[in-house]
Amino acid sequence: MTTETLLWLIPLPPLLAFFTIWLVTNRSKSLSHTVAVGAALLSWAGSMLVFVRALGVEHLGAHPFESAVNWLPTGDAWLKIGVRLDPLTTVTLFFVAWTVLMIFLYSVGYHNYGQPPGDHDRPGLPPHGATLAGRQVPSIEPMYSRFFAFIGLFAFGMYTLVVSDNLLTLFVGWEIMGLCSYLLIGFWYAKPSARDAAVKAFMTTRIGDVFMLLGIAFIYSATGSLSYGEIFREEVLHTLASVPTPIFGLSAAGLMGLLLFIGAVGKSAQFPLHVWLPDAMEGPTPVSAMIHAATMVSAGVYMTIRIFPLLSLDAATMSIVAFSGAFTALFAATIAVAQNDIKRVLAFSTISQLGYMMAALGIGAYVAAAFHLVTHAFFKALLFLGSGSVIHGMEHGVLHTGDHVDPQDMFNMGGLRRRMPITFWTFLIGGFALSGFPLITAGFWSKDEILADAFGHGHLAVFTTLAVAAFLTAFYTMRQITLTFLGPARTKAAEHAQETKWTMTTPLVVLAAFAIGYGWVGIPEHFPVLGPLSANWFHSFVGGTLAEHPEAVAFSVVPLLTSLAVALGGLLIGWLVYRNVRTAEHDRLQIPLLKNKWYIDEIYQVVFIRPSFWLAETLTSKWIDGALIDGVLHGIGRLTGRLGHTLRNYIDKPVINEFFGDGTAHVAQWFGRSLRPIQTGRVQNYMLLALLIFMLVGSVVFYVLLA
Amino acid sequence: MSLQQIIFLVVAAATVGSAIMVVASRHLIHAALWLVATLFSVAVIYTLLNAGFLAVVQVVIYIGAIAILFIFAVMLTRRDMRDTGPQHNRNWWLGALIGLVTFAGLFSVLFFSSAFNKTPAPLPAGYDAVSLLGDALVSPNAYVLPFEVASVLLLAALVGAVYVAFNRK
Amino acid sequence: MDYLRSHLLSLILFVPTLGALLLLLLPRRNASLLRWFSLAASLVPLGLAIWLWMQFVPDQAGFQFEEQYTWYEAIGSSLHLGVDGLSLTMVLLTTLLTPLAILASFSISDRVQPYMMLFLLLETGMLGVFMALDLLIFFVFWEIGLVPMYFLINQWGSSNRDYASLKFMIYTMGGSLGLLLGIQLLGVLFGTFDLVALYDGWNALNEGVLLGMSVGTVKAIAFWAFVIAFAIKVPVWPFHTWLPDAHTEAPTAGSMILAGVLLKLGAYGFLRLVLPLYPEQARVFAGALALLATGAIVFGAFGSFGQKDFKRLVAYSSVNHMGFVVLGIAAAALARGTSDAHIALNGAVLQMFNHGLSAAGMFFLVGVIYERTHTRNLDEFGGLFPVLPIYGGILLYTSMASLGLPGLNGFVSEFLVVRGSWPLLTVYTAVSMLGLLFTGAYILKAIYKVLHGPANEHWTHGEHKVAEISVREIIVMAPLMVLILWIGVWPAWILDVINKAVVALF
Amino acid sequence: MVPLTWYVVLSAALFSIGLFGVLSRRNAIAILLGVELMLNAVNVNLAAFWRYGSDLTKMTGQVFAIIVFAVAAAEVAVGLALVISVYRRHNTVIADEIDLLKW
Repeated sequence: MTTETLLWLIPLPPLLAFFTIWLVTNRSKSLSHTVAVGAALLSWAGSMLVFVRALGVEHLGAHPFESAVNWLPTGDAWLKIGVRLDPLTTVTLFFVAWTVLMIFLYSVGYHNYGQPPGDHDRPGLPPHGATLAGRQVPSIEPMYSRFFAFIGLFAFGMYTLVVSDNLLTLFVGWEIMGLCSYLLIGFWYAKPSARDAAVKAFMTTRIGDVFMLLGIAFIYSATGSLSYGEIFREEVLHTLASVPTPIFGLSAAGLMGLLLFIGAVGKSAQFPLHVWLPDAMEGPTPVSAMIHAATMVSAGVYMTIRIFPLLSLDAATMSIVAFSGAFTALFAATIAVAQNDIKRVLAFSTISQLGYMMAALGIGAYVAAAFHLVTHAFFKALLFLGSGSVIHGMEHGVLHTGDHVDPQDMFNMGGLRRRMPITFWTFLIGGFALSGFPLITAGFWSKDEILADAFGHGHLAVFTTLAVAAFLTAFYTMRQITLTFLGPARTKAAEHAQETKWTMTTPLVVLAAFAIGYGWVGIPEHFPVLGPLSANWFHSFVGGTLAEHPEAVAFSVVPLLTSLAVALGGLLIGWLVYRNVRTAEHDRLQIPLLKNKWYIDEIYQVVFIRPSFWLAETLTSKWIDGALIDGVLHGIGRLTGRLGHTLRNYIDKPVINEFFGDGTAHVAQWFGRSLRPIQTGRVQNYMLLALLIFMLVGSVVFYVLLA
Repeated sequence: MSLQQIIFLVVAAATVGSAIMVVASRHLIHAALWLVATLFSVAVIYTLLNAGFLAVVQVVIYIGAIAILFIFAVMLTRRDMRDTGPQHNRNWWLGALIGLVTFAGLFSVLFFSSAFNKTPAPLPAGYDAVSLLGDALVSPNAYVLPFEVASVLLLAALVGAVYVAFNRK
Repeated sequence: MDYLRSHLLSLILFVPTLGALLLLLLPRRNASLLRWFSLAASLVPLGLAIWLWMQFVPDQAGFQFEEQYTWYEAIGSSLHLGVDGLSLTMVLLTTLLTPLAILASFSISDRVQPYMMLFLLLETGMLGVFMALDLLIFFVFWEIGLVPMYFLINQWGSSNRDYASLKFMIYTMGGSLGLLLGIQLLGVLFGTFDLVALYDGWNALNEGVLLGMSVGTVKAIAFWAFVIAFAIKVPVWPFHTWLPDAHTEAPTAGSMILAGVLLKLGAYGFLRLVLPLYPEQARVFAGALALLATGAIVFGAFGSFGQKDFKRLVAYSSVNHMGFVVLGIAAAALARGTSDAHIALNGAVLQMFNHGLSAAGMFFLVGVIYERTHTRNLDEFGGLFPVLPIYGGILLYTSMASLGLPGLNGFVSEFLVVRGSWPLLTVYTAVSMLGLLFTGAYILKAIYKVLHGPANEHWTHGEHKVAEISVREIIVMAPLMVLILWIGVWPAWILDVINKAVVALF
Repeated sequence: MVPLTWYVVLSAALFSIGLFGVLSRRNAIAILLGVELMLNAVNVNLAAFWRYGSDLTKMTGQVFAIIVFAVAAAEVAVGLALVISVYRRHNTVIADEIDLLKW
């Protein structure tokens, strides 16, 4: 099979799995997960094959695998859609395939496959547990098949987005993922919080999406195509960069980039559209790991990396991207510090890390952004899956002891290190990678590269912000690890927590391997000691996607020392501060402003959401439609009614009815009454009269008129 | 004054006289009999006009059928003839006036009009009025349609008369 | 076969009428016979229309399958029928939706015979408008379509049906007065009502004095007379308020046809009459049209979002979606002949078809739940998903089509409209994105209120327990769902026909 | 020879007498007798005009006279039948007493 055909086929197995589960196997849980995991495995195999083939091609950036077909007739031309494999696709496909497969596998365990059905479980609510031999044990998810169908559809969307060669199918995959995100956040739709979070996620990202749609329309109308190969050609870019637009003095390229970037802001939960991501943690944890850490939110960054050639044409847009990213990185990190929910900490950390990548792009660090994208996907998926494993263990403890504490609150945990060793060690690796623990973790290399780029290109403001954010990252990560795993258990449930099954731990181990090992493919050439030992394969490979190969920045000690200091310092301080904190009350950092996420939700509620309800319900429905338009219509109706009334009362009735109508009748009646005696009923009288009149009239006619 | 004129005047006088008796007679049966006389006189007038066929038909149909029918009807309603009461209604003078005025009007128009002051052409030799009449009645180019319609009328009248006069009790 | 070929259009047009007349002969009490017969009578035109679609040659410009019969010789009007890519698409939509609506009406048990007759007559009325190539015939069928719908709403509607049916009737009739005058003007001027002849004659007429005014003024007035008639039908904001009332009060199948086909009559009027007859005026007034379209998109979405009644919510969504059709038309009016205009019009026509599918589906689904719960108040539902998993899935699917999710049909057409109008009407397009955003809001609101949330015990247990969607109802939805996905994934089969017609016409 | 005037004057006299009869006689049968007189007056005219017409081969006058005969026969038959019918119901043949036409 050719590589192109393979590329076309990669997204299909999960889609087929979706339809198969939806239409055929939805009654059988085991069949459903077999189909879904099997499909993920097929796509994974295809991706790996493609990956290996791509590695064997020299100058893949200049000569990517491409294949396109006509899709939409537009006037005299056709809009083509197709697939494309260039270095960026290759590395993205690699991490997507791995994380998706791991998460599919993990879901089997997470949804308690093999456990009995619950006593009171109902579709739309998380399982509450079953009684087995008099003991409370976890119960299987009632909508097990449905979950696999949805994640199948999601995987289809993600693969489509990655392999497509144009912005349109990218958008198609983008939106399908949005739908799946909505469906999966609202997977336990009977929970009011989940259903609210689902709507919030969809609507917030949709704000970005409509801008992105405009951006796509703009690019399409300006260049006549949506294929990367077409729109990123030298002369096209040159034209776009020179056409001015009336908005903010941006060039056409800048405006296109900005519109698309707003789409990415929505999807990748950047400030100010970040509010949906923390709430999205209402969904099942594999969903959080896959959609809200590894793949979908990364798609925003992926798209921004894709359009980098366009984006980089306008300095203003680049600054917007850089500052937006840097601000988000810091802003989300400050919130993460004060969160107690194990998943919410990770959610804000995700926002923060995505901000990192955006900032990297904004300062032109193309390869560093891509690198961090990949490493982050691995270690963040690992962290989410680890947290899911923790929650699972806690739930086990909750059911076992009947001590109904919140299994997600970190202040209910503690000492899980001994109860759940695999989870602990893998989580530790993930956490260290996130913090950028030097040398051995992947996170260190990618983050260091971003800081080096920021410093090397002279973006000191961005550099400082990111450094502070990195410190906070290390700090809250250590806080999380300390509260969760170290020290003594805070609750009974934590004491009886249990290590999870192999289906859940295997993905943890695999991802942990990547969280460490993947960093080694991107060690900067000029790094002391290690640099010369390994070629910076990632830089040269991914950099090849761009027409102009980006230069690696020169090595500098300042960023290296900074990143060492913030990472180790943050970890150390985190451990020191939280070593002995027993309850939330003793936590000094529970500042209301941070805990309440800078009150952004509340502000939005007042500024956007309530006004939009008012606009819809009061202004549009009641005032404009109900009062104004229908008022005018009813007014016209009443006016014509009144006109008719007037005509009737003042013309019809007196003049026409009474004068003409009744008057004629009266006259006729009078005549009739007067002439009634003539009607004798006797034939001869009639005849007589007729003849008399005939003779009279005849004589008048004959003698007077004709004379 | 020729013989023909004298004959005409005599017959005309008989006609008018008997006609006056028809409308004036107190007894209805007499009136019916006076009608027979009038009809007969008219038949003579037809003869004077060389319309022999009409004269014959006048005698056969009018006198033989219609007048007899009248006499039957008079007989049938005899019981109520009330020959004793007045035979003319209260407005009889108006009727007389109208009759007179009509006659006076017609007379003044007809008598003083020169259009009627003409004499008949002599009948050509071998003239056969009856066969011509027969042809005219049945010829498609002439009066076969009115003739047939008349027959339908007669039939309808026959049926109608039977229906109307039929004693339903 | 030759006979069939040469009389295909009149067969499609009049088979439903024939069916309606034959329906009279069937026993009134045998409801199931009446239903199945009507269904059969509406499937015949569908079959013929599919055959027509296959026989149609997209590459050939101009009208095909033309037929012309003497009708009203004295004033130069004839029964002239014909289809091109635009009308063919609409004919297919009409013939597809009518059997589905009839199948959806199988639950009607009140006066089945007149109900089905009205439906079949309605089909003839609608098809006539799409096939007519004669202005007078166009107008006649245009008005014929109103009458059955009036009675369907008035006799089989819900509580406020008198008000709604009267509003519907008077509003649309009132709007079409100007249209009638405009048509008369053209007819008197040229002594013929034949559209093909008028296209040339009317457009050639540019100078001179008419009715004491300059031709330009007369044309501008006539243009607005046409536009208002069609704008009411579409409906374009602010002429839309008849629509929520009529849609809400109409019986389910009536709403399906109303939203699915009747609204398209207006948009079709724009395409068939306004743009070809008034290219100059359309270009001048394109901005105003775009403003109204944007109003429809934005206020339609807001209006929909503000509703508490499920059916009204869906009804307002029609205003929102049809706004995109008009926006595309406005863009095409502004820059006739450019590729942007072609793309916008492709989008507009496809949006007409797509909206026909998704709106009909949505109204049907609202009807399904209404039949079971006898309420349309969104606040009284809640958490029905566990009770109605299949229904919920179908509702979700159809809603997503309506929302314009990529991969389903609505996206393709909306994207094309946005793409086509962006370079021409940038500001309006940008503002209409607000409407697109709120499209998401109201769709999610409906799902939120109906399917999601804690289960409403009233509907899940006891005597009020709602029953799952029946097989018949699934059969109604299945063709719609298949087409929605098919067009979403591979739109070329239908867009190719539309595109060639659009390129040839504009 | 007898001039045409005489015939038509005779006809007029017959007609006027018949008219008087129709208008003034009380007995319904007598009224019908008056009608017969009027019909005969017409027939005399028809025959006379035939005779005094320019073309003797045209038989129009006589033909119509014969049709008048037929009509007269029909009229008498129906008229008398009516009289008898009325007589049976109302026991009278006096026209004054028959006022069924009054509203």
